Amino acid sequence: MRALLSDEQRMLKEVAGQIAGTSGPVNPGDLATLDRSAAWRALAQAGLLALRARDEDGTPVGSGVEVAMVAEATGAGLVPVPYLGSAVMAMELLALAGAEEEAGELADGVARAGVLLDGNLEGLAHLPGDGPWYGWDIDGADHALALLDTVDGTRVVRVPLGTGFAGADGADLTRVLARRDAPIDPATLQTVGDPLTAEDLTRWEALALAAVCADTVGVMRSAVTKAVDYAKERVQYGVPIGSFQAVQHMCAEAYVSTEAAASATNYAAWAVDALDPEEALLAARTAKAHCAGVAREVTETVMQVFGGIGQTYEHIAHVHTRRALTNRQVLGDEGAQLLRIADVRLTGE
Amino acid sequence: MRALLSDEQRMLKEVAGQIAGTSGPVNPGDLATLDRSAAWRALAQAGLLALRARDEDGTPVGSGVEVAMVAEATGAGLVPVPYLGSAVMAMELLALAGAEEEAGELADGVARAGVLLDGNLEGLAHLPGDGPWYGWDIDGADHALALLDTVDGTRVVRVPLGTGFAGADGADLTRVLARRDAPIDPATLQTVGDPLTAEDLTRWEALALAAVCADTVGVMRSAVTKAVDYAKERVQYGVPIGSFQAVQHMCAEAYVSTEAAASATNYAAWAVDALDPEEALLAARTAKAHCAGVAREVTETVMQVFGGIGQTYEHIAHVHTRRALTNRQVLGDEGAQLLRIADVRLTGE
Amino acid sequence: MDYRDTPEEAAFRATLRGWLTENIPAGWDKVEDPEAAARLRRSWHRTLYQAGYVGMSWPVEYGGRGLSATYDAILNEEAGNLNAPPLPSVGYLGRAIFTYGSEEQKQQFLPSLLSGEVQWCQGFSEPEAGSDLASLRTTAKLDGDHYVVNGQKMWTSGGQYADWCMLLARTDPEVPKHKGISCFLVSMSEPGVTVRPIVIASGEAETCEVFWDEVRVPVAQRLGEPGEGWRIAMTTVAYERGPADIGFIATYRRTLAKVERMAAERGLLDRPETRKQLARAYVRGEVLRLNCVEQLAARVSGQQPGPEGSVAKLLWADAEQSLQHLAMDILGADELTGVESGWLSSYFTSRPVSVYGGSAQIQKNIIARMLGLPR
Amino acid sequence: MDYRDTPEEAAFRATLRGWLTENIPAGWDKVEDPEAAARLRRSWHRTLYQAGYVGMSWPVEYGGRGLSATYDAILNEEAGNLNAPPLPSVGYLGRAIFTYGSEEQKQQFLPSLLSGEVQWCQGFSEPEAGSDLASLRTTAKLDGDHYVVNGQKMWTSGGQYADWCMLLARTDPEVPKHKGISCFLVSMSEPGVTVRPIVIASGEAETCEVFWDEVRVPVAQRLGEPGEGWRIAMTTVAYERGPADIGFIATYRRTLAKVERMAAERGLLDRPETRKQLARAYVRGEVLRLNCVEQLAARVSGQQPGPEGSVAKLLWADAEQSLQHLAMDILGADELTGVESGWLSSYFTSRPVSVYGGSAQIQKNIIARMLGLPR
Repeated sequence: MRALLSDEQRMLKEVAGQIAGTSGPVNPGDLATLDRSAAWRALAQAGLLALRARDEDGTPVGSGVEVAMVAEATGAGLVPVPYLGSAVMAMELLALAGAEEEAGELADGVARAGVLLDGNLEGLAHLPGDGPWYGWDIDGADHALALLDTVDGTRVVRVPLGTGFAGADGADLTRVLARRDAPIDPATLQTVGDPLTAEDLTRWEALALAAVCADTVGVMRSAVTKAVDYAKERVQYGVPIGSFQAVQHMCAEAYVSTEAAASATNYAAWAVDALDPEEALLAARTAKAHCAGVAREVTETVMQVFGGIGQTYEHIAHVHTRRALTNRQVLGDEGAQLLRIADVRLTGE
Repeated sequence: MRALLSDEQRMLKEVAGQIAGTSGPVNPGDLATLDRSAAWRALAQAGLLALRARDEDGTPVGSGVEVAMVAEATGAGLVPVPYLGSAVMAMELLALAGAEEEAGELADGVARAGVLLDGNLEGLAHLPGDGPWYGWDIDGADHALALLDTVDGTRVVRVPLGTGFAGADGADLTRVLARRDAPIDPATLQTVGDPLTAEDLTRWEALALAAVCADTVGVMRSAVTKAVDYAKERVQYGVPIGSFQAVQHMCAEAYVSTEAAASATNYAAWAVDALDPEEALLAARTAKAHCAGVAREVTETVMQVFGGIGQTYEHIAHVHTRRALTNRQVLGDEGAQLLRIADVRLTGE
Repeated sequence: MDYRDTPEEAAFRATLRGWLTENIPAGWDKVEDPEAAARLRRSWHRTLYQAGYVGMSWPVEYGGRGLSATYDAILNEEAGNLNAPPLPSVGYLGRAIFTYGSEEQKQQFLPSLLSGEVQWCQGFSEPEAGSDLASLRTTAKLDGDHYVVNGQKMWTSGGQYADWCMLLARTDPEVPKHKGISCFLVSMSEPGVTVRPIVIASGEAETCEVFWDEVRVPVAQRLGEPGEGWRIAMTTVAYERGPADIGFIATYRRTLAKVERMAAERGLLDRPETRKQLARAYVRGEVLRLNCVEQLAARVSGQQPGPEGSVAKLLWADAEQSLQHLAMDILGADELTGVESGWLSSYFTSRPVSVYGGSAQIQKNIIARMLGLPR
Repeated sequence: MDYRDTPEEAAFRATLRGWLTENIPAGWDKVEDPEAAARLRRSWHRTLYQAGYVGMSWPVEYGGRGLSATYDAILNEEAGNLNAPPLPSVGYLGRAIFTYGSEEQKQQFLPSLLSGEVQWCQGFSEPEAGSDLASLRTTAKLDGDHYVVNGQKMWTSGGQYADWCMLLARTDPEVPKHKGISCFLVSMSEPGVTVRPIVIASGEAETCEVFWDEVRVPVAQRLGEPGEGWRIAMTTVAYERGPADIGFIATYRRTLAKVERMAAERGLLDRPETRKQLARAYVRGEVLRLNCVEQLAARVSGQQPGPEGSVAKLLWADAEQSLQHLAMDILGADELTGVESGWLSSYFTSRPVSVYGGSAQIQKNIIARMLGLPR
């Protein structure tokens, strides 16, 4: 029992932190000018987009732990690139489907894919069915992956984003979102790789949830750090506001919620590849329930510590809040996770 | 629009406060030695048990506002006499049923009655039906009042407490509670007065809820006052603990919750006699939902401010908590009230 | 104790309601252009003034009607119920001017303030002086019969549409910080005044920064004595509007009704949890309303506004923010995908409620003082 | 990173589980008489000791097995899972003695501490020195080769059943308060020691007051140097047991299972709200467990216990108190009428979790220091 990163993992974390730390916005205005391609290339060159590629014996190159470290780093940096959408969620779908060639393109960063989510952003789109659908985290992608029920079983399909989708004015300023209301004709969809088993889908969901949690932990950790730094510097009544016990306790509570989220997420990330799929999914839902439960509160506390300035558009605080609020919803909020956890725990007793 | 006490009401409040202030326990140990009959006689002599008696034209001698003032005072004093059970709830049942003689005995304080509540303490027992039942706030009473469905309609009945009831070890150390599991034979029950209308029952519930709320406000207000006083005196780290912002804010939050409860309760108490029964009941449920929602939190905060000493049996803090927790449940907790409020507000839209 | 209108109040309410129904400008809340919206607010002020609905509780000698604050509360309630444009806020400024102003100042400023001919803003906060207002750095240096003002103000609501500003500036840097501040009445069209809108997190321009660069203000436009600025500011803040005074409660009810409708449209009304959440939101609104009603009664009976106002401010922030949380939980993704974009904006607008007018922390400090807890 | 047992750990766990199944005294949790319960705890300590399960992480030279803290954690977890009696707590006392004690003291006290022959209590807090421990007033005055102790200690858990006490007393009133405190090892059977149980709000005697009246303590029983008492106390407190070290997590799981059963018996499992509440309680327990597991890993890898422990303590208090609130909400009146009386008692017992070992406020202060926020 050693819930500690190995030396290799620590190195990877450092690399991811370095890239992410210089690739995100310092102020919201930077989002208009940032070189997103450079950030993507840097992630690709460091091999961070290839973590879920499979080696010869079918083992992922990097485990859920490595994925979570990179996701936490890109979350902390508010990096506006589709690491979750393309390198984790789409990549894992392709890898599970055995679509080596397509997976390889994503791993190299030469192609990108998003994922198609249902109208409440709660799950991967399962076609055919009624919309609306959202292409989520699709920056630079010309298609999003979804599932299609076929006579052969559940298949991964490419849904072209070029037609029938309209850009959506999403809350999250760091991810690209598009909406489709019109029905999708299954005949127009291109299937990729082999059908997925129920176990594949469970494993995929565990990984996707763990990655969203890790991104959220990053968003919260860096937000709390910024608030704490501000509280040390900002002087009111002749003293730094961080010397007021009320501000100290606000920061401490946000810190506790965030560190607890990190503990649950680390385990969920480890569980993805180490435990049975059902156990891994329970760990992931547990982490997501906690992360979703605290994400709004923590980022609101951060805005509150920043006082008036933290309520302005020019300040970075709301970019954290917006990403945290969206992460909260993606793949199911606290209530959705709790109901599924209850199904596991309370049924069969 | 004048949400202010009249001069007469202020005088009554003062009288009630004086009696209650000297009739309750300073320490839990006092509960074994207090002269409860003296307190009861003092309330009777001041006319405070007769507020819900009716004058010649059928109007209550005192409105819900006067009842709430006395209930708040006895709650604040943790006075261990059945003001709510006998002088409010039982009294009002008798008055509504037109049982003048029986009501007169309660008003004079020469007799006492409790009320029979259902097994979850959520409502007045409606017989016949399955138990268990609780005789609640029955100190000195040989019977409790309940409702019985008869061919003439809903009647008030006396349920003798002498047989079939066992003393219950209730959380609230200031009220007497007895439980009955055995069925009650309707033939053994003595009906009192005339049948009650649906409107009577609604009005009764509004009054009973407002009185429980007022008692709770009293329990909370005096608890917060004691905690604030302690915070001014208790020195740690060379300063009074009340100079720590964390303690200040705990006290402030408890104060805000309590004052808000008082505002809602004052209106509910006024509404009992001034508005239509349905409106009065909505006001009462609103007050109870808030009071029940904050009672536990406020009294817990008070115990927390008292630190270690506030966790001991010898200290008065838990007597507040126990009465507040029980009030929270009696006639329905927050959840129960909210569901009924939702029925009123969301149905018919 | 009576929560009902007196016959006079009821008559006033009935007349008012009829008048509002006739006079609320149709479609005012669909106006998106900020300039047009500002013109509309100005014209709404004049319309109200002509009907006698502005400054009702001001003394008659200053153009008011000498009515009790109850009438202002009724106005706010009915205007909120009938979804009128926001009511002009003249009370706190007027009070400062008729309490501290010279006879000339009263003559010059009060009538046009009341009538809405002249629109005002308030230059108090600064980037480095938010909750700690007394540490403000904007200076006003005496130069003959003028003061020369330099500095930067922040959170100056309505600064971009105001004609005049009630400004706090430091006139004496040598004395303790509360004692060196004076108050000025300054035209916003003076050379050297630059206004820049502040866009808040929702993406909307809600307030302004104002830069003061060598702005010359005649000595006659100082309000009160030199160094009296802090006292004037505190009087003003004490009369700053609580939730009742801005029709918040009526607005809250309307918003709650919208949330209830959204829950119904989404088929959530058969979920006991949602029913409870909606009922709890109703209870929060009622509790706030009833607390405000009691405070109003106390004020009408002659009590000065005191720290009890902090209770209402905390209940207000809690009610507003909880309602926005509830809306977000009911809307789910629709609030985050732009499908129901107004709600995300309302959510962000609800956040500073616990910062404006003294943060929630400061309100709790005030209550702690009132409870006699030591500093 | 691996959350699974190593092969050695797995083997240890399997052996332990078998041993516990054999050795847990049947019906121990039905024993109501406090004296009998104390005898049972003492005999349980000896049983564990004989099997080598006490002081496993102590250095071998002091009678331990030199194992990593992981083994203590496994012991706590399994003991909790199998509902064993509480494990004896010797770690913090032992650490103080083998860090600060003389060779004679180590020889005299460590073996009987480990074996459970001698039961200890801790005389730190006082009525006027709770969270502010350094202001303690109990004095120890040097009189020849003895110290004479006078004062009153409070919250001395197990005081009524202890043989010896690790006592803090002021030996020098002239120096700053942290520097004038010394630590003593004192027999509870000395003349002048009086123990009075403290009944907590639940109605149960959980802890004690101890009165010290002219108690004579040989100088040789002072632990460490004069004035070193504060340092010793802080070492002890740093090793004070967190939620993981007392099998809390396993106990929490058992309690949650009971609450789930009660909800099922009451037919509440078809209510989505109840299902969510129960799942949330599960999540709270898991989050706490996983936080503790990470801390354990950090400790095993050589890090000293630090302020991160405050995170677990806050999560602990929150989990425990929320679970008791949930039980109360599910039980409704049954908790308040004595029908399910154990739960009201558990509720009151859960309250001081946020007071013991430094209140929630103090834990937050510690975290604020760790974050570098200024005093």
